[in-house]
Amino acid sequence: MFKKILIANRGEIAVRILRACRELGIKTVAVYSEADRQALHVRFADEAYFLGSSPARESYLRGDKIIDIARKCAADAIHPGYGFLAERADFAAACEAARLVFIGPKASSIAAMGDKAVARAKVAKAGVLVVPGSEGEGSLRDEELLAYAPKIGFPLIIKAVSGGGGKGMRDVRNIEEMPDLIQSARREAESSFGDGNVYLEKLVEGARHIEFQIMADQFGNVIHLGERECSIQRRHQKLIEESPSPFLADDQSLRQQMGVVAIQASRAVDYANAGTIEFLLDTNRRFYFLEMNTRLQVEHPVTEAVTGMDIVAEQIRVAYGWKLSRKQEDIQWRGAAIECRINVEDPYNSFLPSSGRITLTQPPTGPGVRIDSGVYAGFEISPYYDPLISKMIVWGETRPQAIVRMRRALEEYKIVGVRTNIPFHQTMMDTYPFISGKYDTRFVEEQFSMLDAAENREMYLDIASLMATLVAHSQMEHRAQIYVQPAQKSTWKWVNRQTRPNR
Amino acid sequence: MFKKILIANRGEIAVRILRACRELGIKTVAVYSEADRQALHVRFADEAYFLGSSPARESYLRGDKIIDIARKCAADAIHPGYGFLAERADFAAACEAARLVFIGPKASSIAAMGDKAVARAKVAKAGVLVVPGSEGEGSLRDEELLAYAPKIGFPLIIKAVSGGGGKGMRDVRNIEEMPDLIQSARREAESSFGDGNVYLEKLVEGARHIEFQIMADQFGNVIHLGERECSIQRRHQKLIEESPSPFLADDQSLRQQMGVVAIQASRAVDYANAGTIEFLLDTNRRFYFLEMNTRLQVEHPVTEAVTGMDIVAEQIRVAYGWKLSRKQEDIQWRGAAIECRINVEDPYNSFLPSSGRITLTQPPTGPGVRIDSGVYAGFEISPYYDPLISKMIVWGETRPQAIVRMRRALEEYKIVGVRTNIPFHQTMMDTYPFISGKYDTRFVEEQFSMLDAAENREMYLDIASLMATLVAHSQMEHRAQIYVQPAQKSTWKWVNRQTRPNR
Amino acid sequence: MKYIAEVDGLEFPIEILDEHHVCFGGEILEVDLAAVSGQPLYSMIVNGESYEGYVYPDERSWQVLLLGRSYTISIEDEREKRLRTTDTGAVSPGREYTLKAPMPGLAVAVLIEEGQKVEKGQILVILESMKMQNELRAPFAGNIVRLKIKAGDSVQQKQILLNLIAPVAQTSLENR
Amino acid sequence: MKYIAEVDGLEFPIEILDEHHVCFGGEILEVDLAAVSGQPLYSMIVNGESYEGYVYPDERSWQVLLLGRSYTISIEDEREKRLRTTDTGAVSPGREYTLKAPMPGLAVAVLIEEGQKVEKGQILVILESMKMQNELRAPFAGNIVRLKIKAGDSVQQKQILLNLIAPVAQTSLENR
Repeated sequence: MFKKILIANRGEIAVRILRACRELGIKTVAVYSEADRQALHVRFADEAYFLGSSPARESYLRGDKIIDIARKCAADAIHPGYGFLAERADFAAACEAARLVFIGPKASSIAAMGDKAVARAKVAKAGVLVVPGSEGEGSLRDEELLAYAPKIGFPLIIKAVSGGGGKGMRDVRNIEEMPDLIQSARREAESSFGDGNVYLEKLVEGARHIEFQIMADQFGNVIHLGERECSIQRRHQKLIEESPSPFLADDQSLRQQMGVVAIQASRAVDYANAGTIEFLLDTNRRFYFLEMNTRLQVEHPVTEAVTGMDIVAEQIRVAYGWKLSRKQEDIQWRGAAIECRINVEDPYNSFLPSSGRITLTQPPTGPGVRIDSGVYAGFEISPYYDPLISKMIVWGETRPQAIVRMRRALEEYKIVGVRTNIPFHQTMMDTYPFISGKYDTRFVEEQFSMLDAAENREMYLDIASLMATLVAHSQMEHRAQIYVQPAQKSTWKWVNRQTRPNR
Repeated sequence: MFKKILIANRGEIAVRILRACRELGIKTVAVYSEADRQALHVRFADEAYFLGSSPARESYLRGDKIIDIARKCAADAIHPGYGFLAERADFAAACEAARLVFIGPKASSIAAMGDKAVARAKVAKAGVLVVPGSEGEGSLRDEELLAYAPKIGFPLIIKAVSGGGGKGMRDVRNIEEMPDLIQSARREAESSFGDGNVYLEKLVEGARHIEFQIMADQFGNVIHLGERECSIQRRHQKLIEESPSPFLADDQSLRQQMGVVAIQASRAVDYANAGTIEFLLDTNRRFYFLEMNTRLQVEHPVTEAVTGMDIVAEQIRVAYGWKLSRKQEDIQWRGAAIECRINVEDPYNSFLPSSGRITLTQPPTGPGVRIDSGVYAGFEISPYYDPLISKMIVWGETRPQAIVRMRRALEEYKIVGVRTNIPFHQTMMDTYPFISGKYDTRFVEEQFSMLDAAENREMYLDIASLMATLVAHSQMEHRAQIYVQPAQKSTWKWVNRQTRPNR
Repeated sequence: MKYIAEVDGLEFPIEILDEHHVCFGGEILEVDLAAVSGQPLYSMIVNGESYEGYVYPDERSWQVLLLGRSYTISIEDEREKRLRTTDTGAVSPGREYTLKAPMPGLAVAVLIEEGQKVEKGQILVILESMKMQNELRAPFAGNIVRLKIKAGDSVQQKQILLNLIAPVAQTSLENR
Repeated sequence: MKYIAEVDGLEFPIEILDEHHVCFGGEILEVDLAAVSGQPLYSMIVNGESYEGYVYPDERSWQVLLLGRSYTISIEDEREKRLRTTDTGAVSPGREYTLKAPMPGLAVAVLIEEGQKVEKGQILVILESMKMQNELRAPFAGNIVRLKIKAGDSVQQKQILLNLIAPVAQTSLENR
């Protein structure tokens, strides 16, 4: 087995990978930027080396430096995590050249799936529907994009060629707003992936985003670990994922069919290691191949929860050259799992990111709750990286049990010092469309509002007022003056709490 | 279903029960002593009422006050947790009389199993071996105990009649040391259960402590959820539990047989709700009935981890009058689970308890790790209650995976402000007898020593010295004086780390 | 000490009687407030009901995060209020809002000009941070009186970007 | 600044060169020490190796908890040491140990008398706390010089229970 692995990432995923290595008896090497000296992945690693200043392009995107460090400290493999260098074929190739095992697919597979045109051609040959788009045209200039748009028809999506994680994506309703949107998409893509190229794709209305987890070894064995439902998104950023998908729950044959297709698609690019095939399902249950993520996904834990398989450990084993530890028929699914992504975004202030020092964090624990986090009390959240600071995954014997457990866990989760989107998740867990599993990728942006949703929940105006007053009083006390005034009546009555819904 | 449940307990188990209630949509009522106003169970509950001053006998043992509060706040049930009033038949009866559902067995079952003589007579009739003892004689005076001892023979154990949790237990090797041991056993029993009565029992040499989890409803349906191995004990206090037991791993028929006996024993006292049948296994794999714990066990989470069943939620359902949610044939065991009890005891100072304010706590998270804790950063540990502050449970696809995961989690677990026994667990996880599953109930006291065990682990004298020096320097700096002295040679070489075992 | 707490247009008169008793809406309540770990996280037991919430001071008010819901509450002691309300001579001034950068980042677009009239919710500035384009919007209708940045500027956290003044008509209720 | 760290009878000369460099056993090491959340929990990176440990000051020494193992380390700067070792005139005094109550509790048994000789590890006092009988033992052989409690006394945390003096023969190595 590998002796030492360098983790070319940060935050919760770096910690997740460190844990897998430790459990496999493999030494770990962390790399860190100026902002991350105190980060959890640095504290947990066996070795840690400074990479560069805080901006990603000067640290976590510096493949050359990272490979250099890996060789100096005699690591024999590199795990890229997700984001940063995870889907850069050139980096995978560079590792190979440096005789370092890249824990992921071959560079050629990354390239093949990275080039949307090639990818779709290949899977289309396998008889899979693909969403129409401009990817076949190569990278187009602005005017070319504007000219091509009508062929696809509106609404459509502008997507970053080297995209992922919803970065550099824009929805376009009509030709008028398109020029500005192209600009901002290119800007975001440039700053996220160092590549401003974009392409166009038809926007499938009322679609659900459902993906399949693939695991493949270097001997041509490919299995799938079932699907993940990822339709709860905002600006194409996934916020909540679950497995199994409530949409497929009653449709074993469709699940079966999609799983087979996912495996075919992976074989089409001679895939090895963990990967994810993303599908769009339209309202008629037709499914379209969207793309393949040739890396570990943020949301992999929901699959781990229902299958019991440690996906990261399996990635490392197959990268080392071992056969898959399980056959397709060995995979059994138990219960239901849901993941909420905890971002430092203020849901009460149009999801603006928040930074600063975390002064207190009290993660929920107890039965069926898993937290994957990269932060701790005393850690300073810098503005340089992704707002995802923690993932909360719950497992339940049934989906309803998982939902109530998530509610319970969200309420327990205390984070002080930065604003998080926990209230968003709490609201979502009380929303009918989510509870009933009837939602699509547009739900958050088009039908969900913190305010409206809140209307359906009991108000605690009296309690909130009292709490604020007591706090204010304790702080003003020193300058408080007794002021006598005539007694006054209040028609307002103490609210009867017998009717309060369970918290 | 119940509308409101009062939890007559504190600490991690009160929090565990609160969580189950919340997930079932039941309102929760906490009670608290002077020392516990800021305790987690008070913070998490829907309602919280002051009980009395800190000593248990003035608060958590005041059944009268608790029932009074339950009626005042219109609770319809009381969950006693473990310890305190959990196995007091009189309290269960008092609840009944107050028309409050006692979430546990009928008072008569508690009494039957509480009276060791009756209990053993009943199960003996079912053809089960029992450990010989004086319990048949009723409560004996000191001289009577001394007279009876030879009939049993040495070594023997002094046990508290209303015992549990190892409190008021003493091993006796010979008649000479017996008088003092009787005194200290009575003292401990008195202060723990308000009952200083003790009895004698033969000490089975080389025995393993293996118990079976029982779940029964009020319709006579009884199932078992498999066994728990609890032989890692110190002064009869369980420290580590696991399921399945490595001792039974290869002996399905013995497991089968014990499970059947456990169910018979429960039926013998017309048992309902969750309970545990404790067995001793001698070196010839003969098993003896020890006693039945007519309550929830501290170590129930290892069973939850392998069966996926929420035992506390099931307790509440059957107490309300529902049928068991599963039949025996529905129970499936997956993987292996281990629990380490985190106590505020200093393993480097003969396990002396430690108290004070917890200034930082960073619980381990990630795949397969569950923490059940009653404390948090900023909480003051008082000397009034049990030293158990947290339980760490890990699950793995196999026992070896569970062990390495536990190692990983123990190293991650940071608690500052009080001393804990985490280093004890870390040492144990590296000890051959534990890893190989070859240990008995005497292992910790007779063969295990932190020091000897440490011998087998690599030393970090150089690192420790450097760390201490840097810390000392940073603190002395202000009064440091530059002092020049002739250069000196050191034959000592920087330790080569290539050989360091995985952390 | 007497206070008036105002939330969602409702006014709650609250009198602090002693450390553990308040008169709330004419009713005497037993209360016990405790800060958790010395943080702005509070455990409050009122007549036996246990609540936990975050309480943050705002510019003019307090924000309470309670059971997954946010409340903006303004509190004044009765003396202040009486002074303010009796002091009928003065005209209540138009509200001024200072838009500060919520975090360090790059101002990729500035969509308004100094002096311009803007609607409530209108996008003023697009700030790129954490690799995301964040739209900073007008909290209420008004006029941009001071614009301190231009597109391309990189800004520090809390740096003042612009000032917005509401017409005098605005009522204090719009504080929310 | 030069220090001598002593642990398990081994002496490590350590010279602090600057904030990020030390001379350790004749070798220059790159070090970076950071306190985690301002606690006695430290993250130390030395020549790329990352360690995390607790460092607590003791009476005369430091206790380090590192990778599930405890180390007792005494540190003195070279000046102190030189003074101590060159100062040959004086006789190093017998060690004195003060037994304090590790936590509040009830002294249920006092098994020794003032002036009594005790062996290393011998039980001196049984203290009941957290419902457990805790045996307080002698850290080394010596004589009980001051006994401040009797059976039945309830004691406060850190209250002095007795003093133990070791014969002069004892070497400082037994500090461990």
